[in-house]
Amino acid sequence: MRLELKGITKKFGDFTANDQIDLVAESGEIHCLLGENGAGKSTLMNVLYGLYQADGGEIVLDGKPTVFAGPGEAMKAGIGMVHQHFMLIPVFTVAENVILGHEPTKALGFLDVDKARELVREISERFGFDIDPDAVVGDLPVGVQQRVEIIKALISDAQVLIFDEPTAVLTPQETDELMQIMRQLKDEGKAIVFITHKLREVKEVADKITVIRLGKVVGQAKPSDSSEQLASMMVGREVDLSVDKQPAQLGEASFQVKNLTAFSAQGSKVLDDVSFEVQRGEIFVIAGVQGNGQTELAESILGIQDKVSGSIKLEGKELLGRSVKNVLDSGVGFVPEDRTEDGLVADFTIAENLMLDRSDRPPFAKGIQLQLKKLHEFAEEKLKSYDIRAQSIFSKARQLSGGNQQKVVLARELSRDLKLLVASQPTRGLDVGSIEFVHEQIVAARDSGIPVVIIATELDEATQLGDRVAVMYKGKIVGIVSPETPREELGKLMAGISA
Amino acid sequence: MKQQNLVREIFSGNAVIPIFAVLASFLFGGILIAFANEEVQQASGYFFSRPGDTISAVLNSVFGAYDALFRGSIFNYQASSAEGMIKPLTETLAYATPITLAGLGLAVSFRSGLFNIGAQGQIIFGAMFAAYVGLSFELPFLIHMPMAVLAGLLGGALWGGLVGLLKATTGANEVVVTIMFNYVALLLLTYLLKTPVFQAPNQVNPISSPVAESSRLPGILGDGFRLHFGLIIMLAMVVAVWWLMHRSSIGYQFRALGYNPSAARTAGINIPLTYILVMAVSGGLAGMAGASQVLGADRQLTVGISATFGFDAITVALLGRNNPFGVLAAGILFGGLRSGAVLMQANQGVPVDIVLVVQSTIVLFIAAPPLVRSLFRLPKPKAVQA
Amino acid sequence: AAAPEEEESAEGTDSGTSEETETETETVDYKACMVSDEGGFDDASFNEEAFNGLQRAESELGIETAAVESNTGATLTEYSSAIDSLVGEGCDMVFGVGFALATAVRDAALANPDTDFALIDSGLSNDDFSPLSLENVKPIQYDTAEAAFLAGYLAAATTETGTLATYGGILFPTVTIFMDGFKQGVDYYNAENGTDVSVLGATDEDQANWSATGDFSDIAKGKNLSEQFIDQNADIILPVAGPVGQGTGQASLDSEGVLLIGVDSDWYNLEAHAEYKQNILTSIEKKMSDAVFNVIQSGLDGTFVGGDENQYVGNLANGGVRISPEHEVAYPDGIQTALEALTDQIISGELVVNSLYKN
Amino acid sequence: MKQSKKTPIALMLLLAVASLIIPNVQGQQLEVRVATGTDLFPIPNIILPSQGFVAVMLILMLAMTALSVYLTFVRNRKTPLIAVIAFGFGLVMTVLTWLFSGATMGITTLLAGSLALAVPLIFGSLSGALSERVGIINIAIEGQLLAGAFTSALVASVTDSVLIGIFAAMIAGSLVAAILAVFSIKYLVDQIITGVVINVLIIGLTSFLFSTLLADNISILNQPPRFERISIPLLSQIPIAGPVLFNQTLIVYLMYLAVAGVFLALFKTRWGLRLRSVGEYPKASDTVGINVFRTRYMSVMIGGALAGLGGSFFTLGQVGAFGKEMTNGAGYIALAALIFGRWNPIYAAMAALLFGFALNLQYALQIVGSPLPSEFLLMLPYVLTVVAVAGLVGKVRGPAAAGKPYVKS
Ligand SMILES: Nc1ncnc2c1ncn2[C@@H]1O[C@H](COP(=O)(O)OP(=O)(O)OP(=O)(O)O)[C@@H](O)[C@H]1O
Ligand SMILES: Nc1ncnc2c1ncn2[C@@H]1O[C@H](COP(=O)(O)OP(=O)(O)OP(=O)(O)O)[C@@H](O)[C@H]1O
Ligand SMILES: [Mg+2]
Ligand SMILES: [Mg+2]
Repeated sequence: MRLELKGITKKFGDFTANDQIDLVAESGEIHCLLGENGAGKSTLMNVLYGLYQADGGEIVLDGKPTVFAGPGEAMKAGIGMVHQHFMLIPVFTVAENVILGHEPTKALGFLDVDKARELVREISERFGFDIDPDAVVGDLPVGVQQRVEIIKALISDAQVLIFDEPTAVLTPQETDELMQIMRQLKDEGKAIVFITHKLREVKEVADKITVIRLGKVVGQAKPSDSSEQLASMMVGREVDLSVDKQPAQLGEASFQVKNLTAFSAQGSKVLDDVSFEVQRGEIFVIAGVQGNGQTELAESILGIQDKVSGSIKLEGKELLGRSVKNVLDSGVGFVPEDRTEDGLVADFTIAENLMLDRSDRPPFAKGIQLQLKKLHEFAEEKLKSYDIRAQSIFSKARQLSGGNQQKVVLARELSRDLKLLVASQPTRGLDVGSIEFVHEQIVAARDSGIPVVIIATELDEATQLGDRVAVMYKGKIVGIVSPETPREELGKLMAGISA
Repeated sequence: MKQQNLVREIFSGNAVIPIFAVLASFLFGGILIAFANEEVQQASGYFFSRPGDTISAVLNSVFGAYDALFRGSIFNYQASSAEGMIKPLTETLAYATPITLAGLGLAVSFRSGLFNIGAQGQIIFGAMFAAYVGLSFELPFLIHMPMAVLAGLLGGALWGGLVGLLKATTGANEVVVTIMFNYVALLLLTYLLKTPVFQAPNQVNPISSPVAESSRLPGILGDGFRLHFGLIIMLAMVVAVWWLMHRSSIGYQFRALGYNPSAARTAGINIPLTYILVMAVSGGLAGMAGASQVLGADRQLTVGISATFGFDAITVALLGRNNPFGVLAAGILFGGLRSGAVLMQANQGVPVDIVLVVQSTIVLFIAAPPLVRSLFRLPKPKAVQA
Repeated sequence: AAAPEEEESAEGTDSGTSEETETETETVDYKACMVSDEGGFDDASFNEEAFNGLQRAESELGIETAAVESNTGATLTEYSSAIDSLVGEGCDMVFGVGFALATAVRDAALANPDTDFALIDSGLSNDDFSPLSLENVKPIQYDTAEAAFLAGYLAAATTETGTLATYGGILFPTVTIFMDGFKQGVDYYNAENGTDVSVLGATDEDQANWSATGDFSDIAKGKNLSEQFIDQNADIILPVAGPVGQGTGQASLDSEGVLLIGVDSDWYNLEAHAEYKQNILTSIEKKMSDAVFNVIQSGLDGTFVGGDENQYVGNLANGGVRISPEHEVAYPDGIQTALEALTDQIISGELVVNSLYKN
Repeated sequence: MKQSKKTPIALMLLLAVASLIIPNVQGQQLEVRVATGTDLFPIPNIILPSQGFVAVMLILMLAMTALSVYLTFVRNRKTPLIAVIAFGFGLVMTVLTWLFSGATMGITTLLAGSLALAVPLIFGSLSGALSERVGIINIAIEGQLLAGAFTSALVASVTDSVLIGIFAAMIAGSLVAAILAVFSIKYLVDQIITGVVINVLIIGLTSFLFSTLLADNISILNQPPRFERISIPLLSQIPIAGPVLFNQTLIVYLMYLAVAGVFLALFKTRWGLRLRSVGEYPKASDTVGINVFRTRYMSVMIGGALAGLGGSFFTLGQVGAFGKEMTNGAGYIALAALIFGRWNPIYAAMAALLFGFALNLQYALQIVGSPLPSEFLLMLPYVLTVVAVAGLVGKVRGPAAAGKPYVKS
């Protein structure tokens, strides 16, 4: 099968997200799509999948011009897609999510649940996933959810498969598995479009590479091109891919976590006697496969984890048992793992988001009266210094691309007087240019003499950014090692094999 | 060419939508009015012999009715005195006062993500508290009146705040609780009006004595008019709510909660406390609507004190897009319909229920600009065209 | 001076209508108007009864009329503006139906001394509730307890189970006066005959604790409450709840031997109650249509006299209240005569039925 | 998340209330009448010694409270539903004994009346379930019920057929639902405004038609036939349950079917899975080829038809005539029952039954002669609902996309 996009143009109001884009996906080929955050990659794929209607151009399928009125028609034509934002119903089980849209039924339209389970098991087996078909999707860690998405795309036996940033939330092992699967599919003769920000992956699997910037195709690249070349093609300038940091200037251990133990609502232990200390001027990375208690650790520090015991001390002051407000006021900067859910109010403007945790105090409020002028000055300054790409400080957060949203959160959290910075997966889903910037900001925070705790699933990020790396497994810290530790060793720790 | 553009500009703008919405719903209401009219019924009996009679009867009934609506709500050109001419507009504003106050309260809660449909009960509580202060004390006006108004605010705030408290502590759904609390408040009022707490001495009916002169909201335009100081309070509240929601840190936190509770929590906003505060502010404003009725309009407490203001307020709040100035506009629209309805009935014998029909169709049409556009074949505005 | 309607009011509604219908075309330059309370003019009870008087006046006296029906959720202000509008429309006489309109009628009467007013079910009072008398307002009230007493006596004599029942919509005094009179009639019967007939729904001494459905519109609730009464053995039920009483009628269809008593007008003759009219023992009539008609006529004749001292209190003596004549349900032997005797005793003052109009 | 302590605390509070009641139980015995006219064999009245019976119930309640406390505080587990139900049974029995001790309690009538009061609420909550599960908030249940009540009375009167009457009611209900659907799906009007306004519109229309049309022609237009009782052989002869559940009118049987049917359809069929997916995350449904708009229209209108059917219960099932605004807020109570029942048809039906029971119990209290003013008794069902929602249900989560229009780019 050969799928051709010719001169696709898509506008949102006055804004042109795709401008005359051409793209070809051919059987037995993996075509990588590269571009910085907001370049228009997802938009193009959504047009291809019938979710958006193009304002210009055409889709040609095996030589025939085709119009998809909706995803249903695209599916029928043999197109499957793994969406960047999960298209999963959180309250449904894995099996229900997988069969949605093409449900096996018994008489009278009753669902054949056994058959659905069977289907999930079959696919899981074929691609080496281990997924309980009866688990409720919302309870699953995002990595597992991503697998469910992939199963959904595979089950329909599509000839063209679109993967929109599936690896942003996968662990390195999971990523490797997925690439294996993609190769397998390619060998079966499917056409694959693969979007990712991780150049290592591109170089590994791509047959063809198309780079788009600001809604336009800027050119083709070869898998053999260097990462630096790809990066600068995407961003339009030179990018330094290594984290540029001085050796740490360590101070006293002002942040101490001791014997932290927590239980989930269901009563299982999610944190098991976790203890560590972080010194001023040090980046302490917590690595590990997602779902091993990192979220709970971060939430315990912030004060929203229930049923937790032990001690968390910042400069001698106990944080455990305090309200969130109190913790934040003690000088904790907190970058949540899920920025859209916890970090931002999507319907607020950039300016409003910048005072989310300080709206009731100077300089943003005098008594209860907001000081909007001060806020706007502040926002203008941050927009510039953090290079937040938006029309103005009055743009709604939801209109920003993922990378720029993350910058808003960082700008807010880093501009307080911090005594501790806790950031979960600060660069998830960001393009190389934005990652570079975010890393610089984190290192700068460290260099200002505060302890920094980073929760990372990316090994590269963990080793490049960290001064020390702790690995969590099943709620425990199984080892604290230097960032120079070889990858394999770290991988073993993450799999629960103690050093 | 240019002129055509101007016309197009005007007709594609959002400002004309309400006008055409009102027009559309009047057409619809007109059908019912004609249907109910006796002359029309008679004339249609011999429609085929003299169709003109039916047509003129229809036109008479419909124009008569809407003329009466206009004269009853905006300007009575038939009145003998200048006073009489402007009186309808003042009546409209008098009705708009409680509806807008309660609507403001609901707008605050809707904006904050809480679906308070308990304005009805909160108005009753406000009215009871205000009436209690108005009946039980002898104080100078400058103390008594503000105290009674504040009591109304307090009553509504307590009854609303209780819902917030229940939600904050037990997670109880506010929709269910406010529906139930409306009934409880009404029953409590009915009971108390038969006890010495409120019932007037020497009175067998469930009516309180008029509240003390010193606690009343004084008339604005003098004796001939029902417009009272509540209007000023209401207008002040429009501005106050705007300030609260858009210029104060409290309102900012309310809105953050409404848009994204989990981000609000992560940012250190105290969610349970905010629930209680939102519901208290929301209930307090509805309570002031109750106070305005007891101290300004009715001057005594009756079982019907809350009328249907609490339900009207839901529509008014949402129709005004939860924006205080929008709520004011919607409140005046509802006030006008209430005020005009009476004359429509007295003058033309139009059944009162038609007003409900006209009122609801106006709201539906106003809320659905594309429908009005397609009905009247108005051009689309630019943004939508793109 | 006695109010003019008192001479005629003993006549039934039916007698007047048939002969005078021809006069209808000749219009007279007089306009009588009416404002209802919440129930509206189709309530098959209170407001409808009053409205009938207005309609009868229109057809028989050839006058003009106008009426404003108040919606559920009307406010005092709306009552006032309804009356103001009617005055503005040139009404010569305006009726306010129901105690809720008292303040509105008073204020309008003070502002419009040239217009006549009548107020049903309430007197006028000043702000401090001291009684107020206005030349141009005629209060029309009903000592319904007297007729209810007779109905209670009749029911006590008729019951086979020895258990009666009554309930209100909301326990307003104009509602409980029915229940109270009814209960007194039953007690009187018990005392006279040594029986022990009880009245469910009004067992407590404190009237506040009597039974009520909570509103005047939810008919299903009336049916439900009635079914429970029937389950507790009641076989005659007096609903004082406007249209909600239709629920009792329906309940009577579902159980053998259950009767009901109507209120305000003779339900036996009303279409809304036709389905179960065979179960209507009697009705406690409050002949508002007569009073309305008569007051309009006095206005037309120029004999209208207002003022507190000229208020009209309908009672057995002036025929303003009564119980309906025997229809399908046969009264026990001798009861008809007993009822007549009781009526005479009440009229003569020998027997006093307590009510708020007598103390 | 900690194990919520609400349930044991609520039970302890209620236990305290019960122990206040118990010393006041007067009278020697509680006579329970089970018999109705239709029993197979005469059932004698059951006579229970009041004090003894109450003591047994107290022990039951104590045991359940202790269990709940143990599970919550020691074992850190949830209190099972069955324990709460057992406690509730004990409490209700205690209250009933207190009320009826020394008199006769017609348990059958009490329960039958509760069911009757609940029927329209249940239909209404089914409409709510179908609508909200697909993502359209349905405040318009009240309007749907009222339209059904009006139409069925009118049509059944004219045609003299209850079947045509309920058919018409279903059409009327789904037309009202169609207004809700069109305005919220096509014109993207706020669903809550649309619902509230539809209620006003239907009140206005029906009242208008009632006064201009029905009131003057009662015998032709507003005297519909009523449903006949159909007793199901054998089943109807079971004591208590028989007469309450199986000697009923057609519409009540339809209600049983509707509750079961909606439950199965929502949770066991392809249609229901798709419907719920649309109510949770319409975009995700769209991406698997489900027609979001059509699914929404269908479900909302089927719900409307059910509510219309429920409305006909007022006129054809209960009262035999239409009256202005006769639904009197039942739609709002149905909405509350829906939320109380966590958007699940069976739980919602149970919530509606609980409400019906409280309402009817309150009448029983009025009749037996209670020391409280009627207004306070009338509060009972409302207060009880709040207590139940706050104490036992707590936080509930509705369909995620409810209230949000779906817009395609
Ligand atoms: N529904 C929409 N309405 C308005 N603007 C939109 C919409 N969807 C996307 N955009 C804008 O279109 C541009 C392209 O967005 P798109 O999601 O295609 O980016 P992307 O290349 O996938 O970026 P990322 O790498 O962050 O996923 C962005 O500037 C975004 O803000
Ligand atoms: N259905 C399931 N089947 C297997 N394991 C599960 C399931 N649901 C949850 N878990 C496990 O329970 C633990 C807690 O899951 P949770 O989603 O809270 O992870 P987390 O620590 O919050 O990680 P994340 O960073 O992904 O949010 C994890 O070990 C996860 O793998
Ligand atoms: Mg993207
Ligand atoms: Mg998690």
